[in-house]
Amino acid sequence: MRTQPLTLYVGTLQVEATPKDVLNQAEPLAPTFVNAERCRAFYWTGVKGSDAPIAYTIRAGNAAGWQWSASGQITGNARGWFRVVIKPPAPYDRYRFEVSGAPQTLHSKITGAEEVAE
Amino acid sequence: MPVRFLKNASELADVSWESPLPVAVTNAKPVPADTLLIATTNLFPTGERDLLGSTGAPELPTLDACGQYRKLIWFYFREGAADTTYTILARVTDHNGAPLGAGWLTIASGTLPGGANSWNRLEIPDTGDAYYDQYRILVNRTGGSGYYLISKIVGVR
Amino acid sequence: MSAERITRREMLKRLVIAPVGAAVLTTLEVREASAAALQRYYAPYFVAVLWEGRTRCDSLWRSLKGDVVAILPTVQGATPYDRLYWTGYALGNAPVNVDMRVLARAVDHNGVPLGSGWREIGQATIQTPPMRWFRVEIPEGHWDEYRLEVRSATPRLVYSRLIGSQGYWRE
Amino acid sequence: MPKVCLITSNLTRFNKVWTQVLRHLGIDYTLCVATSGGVGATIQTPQGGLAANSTDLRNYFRLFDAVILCDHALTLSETAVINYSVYWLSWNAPEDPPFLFFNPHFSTAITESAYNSNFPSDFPIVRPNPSDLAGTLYAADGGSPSAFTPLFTGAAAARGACVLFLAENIRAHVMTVCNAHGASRTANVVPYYWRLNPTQHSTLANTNYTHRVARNGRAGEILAVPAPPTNPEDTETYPSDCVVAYRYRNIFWLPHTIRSFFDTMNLHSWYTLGNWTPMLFWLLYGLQLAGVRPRYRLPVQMETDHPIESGANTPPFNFSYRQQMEALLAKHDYMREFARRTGTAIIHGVRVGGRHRTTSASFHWQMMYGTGVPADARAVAQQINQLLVAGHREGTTPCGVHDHTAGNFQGGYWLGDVRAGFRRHSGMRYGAPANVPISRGRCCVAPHVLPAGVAPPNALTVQVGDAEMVEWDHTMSGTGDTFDLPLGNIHAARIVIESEIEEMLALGFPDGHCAGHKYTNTAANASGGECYWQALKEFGFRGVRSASACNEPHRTKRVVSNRLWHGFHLITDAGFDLAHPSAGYSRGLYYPDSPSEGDGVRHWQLDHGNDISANWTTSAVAAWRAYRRVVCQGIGNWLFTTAVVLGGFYIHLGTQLMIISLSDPNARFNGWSVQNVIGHPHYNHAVELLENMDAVVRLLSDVLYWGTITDVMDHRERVLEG
Repeated sequence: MRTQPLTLYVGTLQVEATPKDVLNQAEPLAPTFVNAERCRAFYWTGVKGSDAPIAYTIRAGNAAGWQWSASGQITGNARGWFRVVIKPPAPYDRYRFEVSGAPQTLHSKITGAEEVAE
Repeated sequence: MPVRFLKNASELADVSWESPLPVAVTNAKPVPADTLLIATTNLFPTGERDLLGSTGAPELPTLDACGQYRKLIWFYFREGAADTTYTILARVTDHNGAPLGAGWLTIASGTLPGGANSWNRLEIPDTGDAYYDQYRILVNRTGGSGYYLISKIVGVR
Repeated sequence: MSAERITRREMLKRLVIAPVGAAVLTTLEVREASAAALQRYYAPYFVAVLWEGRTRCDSLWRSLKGDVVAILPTVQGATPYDRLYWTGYALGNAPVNVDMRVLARAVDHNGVPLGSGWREIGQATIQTPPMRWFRVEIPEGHWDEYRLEVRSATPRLVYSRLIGSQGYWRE
Repeated sequence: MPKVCLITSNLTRFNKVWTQVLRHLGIDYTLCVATSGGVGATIQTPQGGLAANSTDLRNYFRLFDAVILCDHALTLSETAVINYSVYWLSWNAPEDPPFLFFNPHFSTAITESAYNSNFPSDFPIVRPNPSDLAGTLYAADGGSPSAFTPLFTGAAAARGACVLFLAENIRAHVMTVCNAHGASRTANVVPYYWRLNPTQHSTLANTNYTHRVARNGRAGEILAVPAPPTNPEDTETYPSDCVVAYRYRNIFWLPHTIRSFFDTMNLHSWYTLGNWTPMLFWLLYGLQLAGVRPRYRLPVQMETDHPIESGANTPPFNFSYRQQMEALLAKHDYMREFARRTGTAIIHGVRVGGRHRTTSASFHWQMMYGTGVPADARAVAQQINQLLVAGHREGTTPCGVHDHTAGNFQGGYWLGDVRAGFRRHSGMRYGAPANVPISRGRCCVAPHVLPAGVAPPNALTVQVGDAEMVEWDHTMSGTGDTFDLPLGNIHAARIVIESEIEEMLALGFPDGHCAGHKYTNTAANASGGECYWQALKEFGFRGVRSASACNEPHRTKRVVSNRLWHGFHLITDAGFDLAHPSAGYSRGLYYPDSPSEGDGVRHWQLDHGNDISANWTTSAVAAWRAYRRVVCQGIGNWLFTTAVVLGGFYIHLGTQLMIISLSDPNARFNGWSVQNVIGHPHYNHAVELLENMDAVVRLLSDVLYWGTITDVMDHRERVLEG
């Protein structure tokens, strides 16, 4: 089984105190990506807007609800680059990339390493 | 009814011997390793420069459009043994090719291993996967006498 | 270089039955942390035999092809393979004491080496009872050309095969 | 497929240009490494190590169509460079391959007795003696030393020579350095030609010799000599026993061609000026002489930027707009006829942007319709435009877009983050009043993972290369025609390119991409980045000319490593103007008080030992010396671009516009006998480059042919790595 990188998301988000996903959806059950079973890893890279840290939570699950999550902090100075690597323990159908923190602009890109048949 | 297709993005053409229907090969296994750069870097002048010898352009990448590679491997043959530091910068771009912001993420730095007339190999990054779109590979001779560094960079899928 | 395509199961089968005499490359200056020992899981998805044959060893450092011309590679076009395995056995019934070393270099897109000489990846000594398989893992992959040299104080015939594999690292 | 054997003694200093040229010609090669430069060296071949004088080696060489010696000395006082080759001088049987020696080291400084005893006694060229240079060699090109060494001449600092090829009876300007010598290896080195021993040559010339490379069936043949001058002003003459290239039986003694150095062939084809090899001609000529028939012939083509361009004030010439247009008209007339005669196509990059974004008279549209330009000049400009449209339709002078106003005035695509006050065209798909997006959407998600209901109904699907994204929340252009345009996205690229094509259609051209070639040269070689390449593909382009750092001076992008992006070509640029852009335009081959880098000799560092500037006005030969060096540098760079880089060689017509005589604008250079308006030698850049390259193409008929940019792109697809 071989993996192939695919750009899943590129965009700009205004980070606020209330947690929202990178597509600016505040609804906690709203997924950022669907039918992403083939994704073995996510590489989330971007540029922070200010020095304030950004708290992130990645949830994975299916239509019934979230079954796995990972969270952490994106730290770094303004206009500094960051990279977060997420390797879910099992294939999940839906993912939600949630961020919250002091108001700032977050330019970021999520690349998924999808497994393709040999 | 002749079969027609959009040829060269702007021209409607009928399928014929001269203009056959373009065939897209699906799920062909791409070659796992591509040669991305072969360059001789003149390290007689000192000061930080990238492998193509460019100085004074902090935003100019050495390698662009590399998002498809899991990691890079830097093979080099160094003619001299003078102390030389290296810094590997990386960043991502959107699908237009525009970097998401100015500046870089430093993913590796150190002193180039190897003595005179030696072959060496560095993995970028040395653990985990990269999938960055742009790389800027800087070298700077900090001591000794000038020499030529002959590099080859291979992108591994 | 005519590479025989063998399936993954076939390769594993051949490697697994090599019971004794695995030699780990000493003096291997392992730069990166992905050396064999640290690697939890490596799944090869493509394997090819790069070279197979019989080598008459004597006290000179001879390539597996038998020549002593230092600039000639044993296998070329090995860029896609991230790991190599050298496995085989020594004929004759005397205890085996064969030195081997792995040299590697990169070439440009016209096949010309970037510079003169080789990078010595590692050196090993095969010391097995007679008629035993040995196996050596070469962790530094993606070099374009490799030269495997063997030497033995008492002349021996060594039958061996060099396998290159492309695999997916799961950390 | 022919096969040659390359011999070197140092892999690190083996110049990779050798193998790149052979690859482009489709000639197979084996590289053998000698263990040393001495007589007793072993030649390490895939068949094993063979002694230099062994019969095995002679039989091994017989497998090849030619054997090429790649190493050369830096001065005559070295003692062992290719001494192992002395035995091969006497391997002259018909089955033996021809041996090609370039700048061979056979000086009397060699002390190895085996070399001197085996050196053939009937060899007709006098062995150079570092302590008796005047007695054994002729100083070349005026005899003044190069500041560095002529053997390492790159894209600049050429040595000039006009060479007469006797059998073909062709005079060609090619850089020629038979041997070089100086007190130090890399400073103040003087180029030399060889001296013939007439008696030994005449015996050889009358000895019958059968070999496939013996064209005249004789054992000795003079291949080339310095060409006698065509004008008494040119006092740089050489005696009858001066020779440049000689065939001794099946051994070819040829001048220097490729330096032995650490140069590698960079896939970006980004070349530091130092590692160009403008003396490449002699390798191509040697291969042709040796009868190595290449599998591919290389297409030679030229491009120009700004077919209509003018300057407001132009001291010291002070041409009016009308005189500038008449000079351009004469050049275009000549180039169209030349292209028709030789079957090539001269690509022109029309300077668009004048219709909507600038009123400066130096732009194509303004020169034709701008009210700031006098009516008589406008009439001649429109005449030129008709000539270009006719040439575009018949295929001799295809024209493409070339926009200096898409960023700011310097260059082409993606020159900054935002282009303030961009004025677009009207009509078509992206022109006013269409309300189109002008920036990347706030959110872009891959379509196969996009949840339902997130993207609003006006979301767009955008594909750049492999990446397909659904975008929404764009900044829109509104219905106006002037707005600040963010440059780094595909929507802006589509607006910019469509406005350029709209102007080309308004000028009367049927398309904006050089007709069937589907190509153009970009302003300042800035081809932007992935989004511009995708937009250009969408508008029907197959390739563009591009520098390696492809959005100068913004400098955030670089071309992909093999210059082929999803089938879209990014052709390497190679310019050859006789002035630096900062000087505006050229004052001539040389002009005593021109600004810095304001003339050919200053810009290309051709004033070796001040032998041009010191006596420009006192002795007429300085003009001829300047002419030879400029033309040799131009032809050398053009050959390097053709054979090694597979790139686009180009000139700006406007830069060398005013250094011609008004009475006879297309005359050939004739020193001070034909003068321009300021009383200095007349020089027509387009005529001289095309006619001199035509001589080289006729001479190298097995290797070169007059082709078009389409042939170059086809050949790149054949030989460059996919």
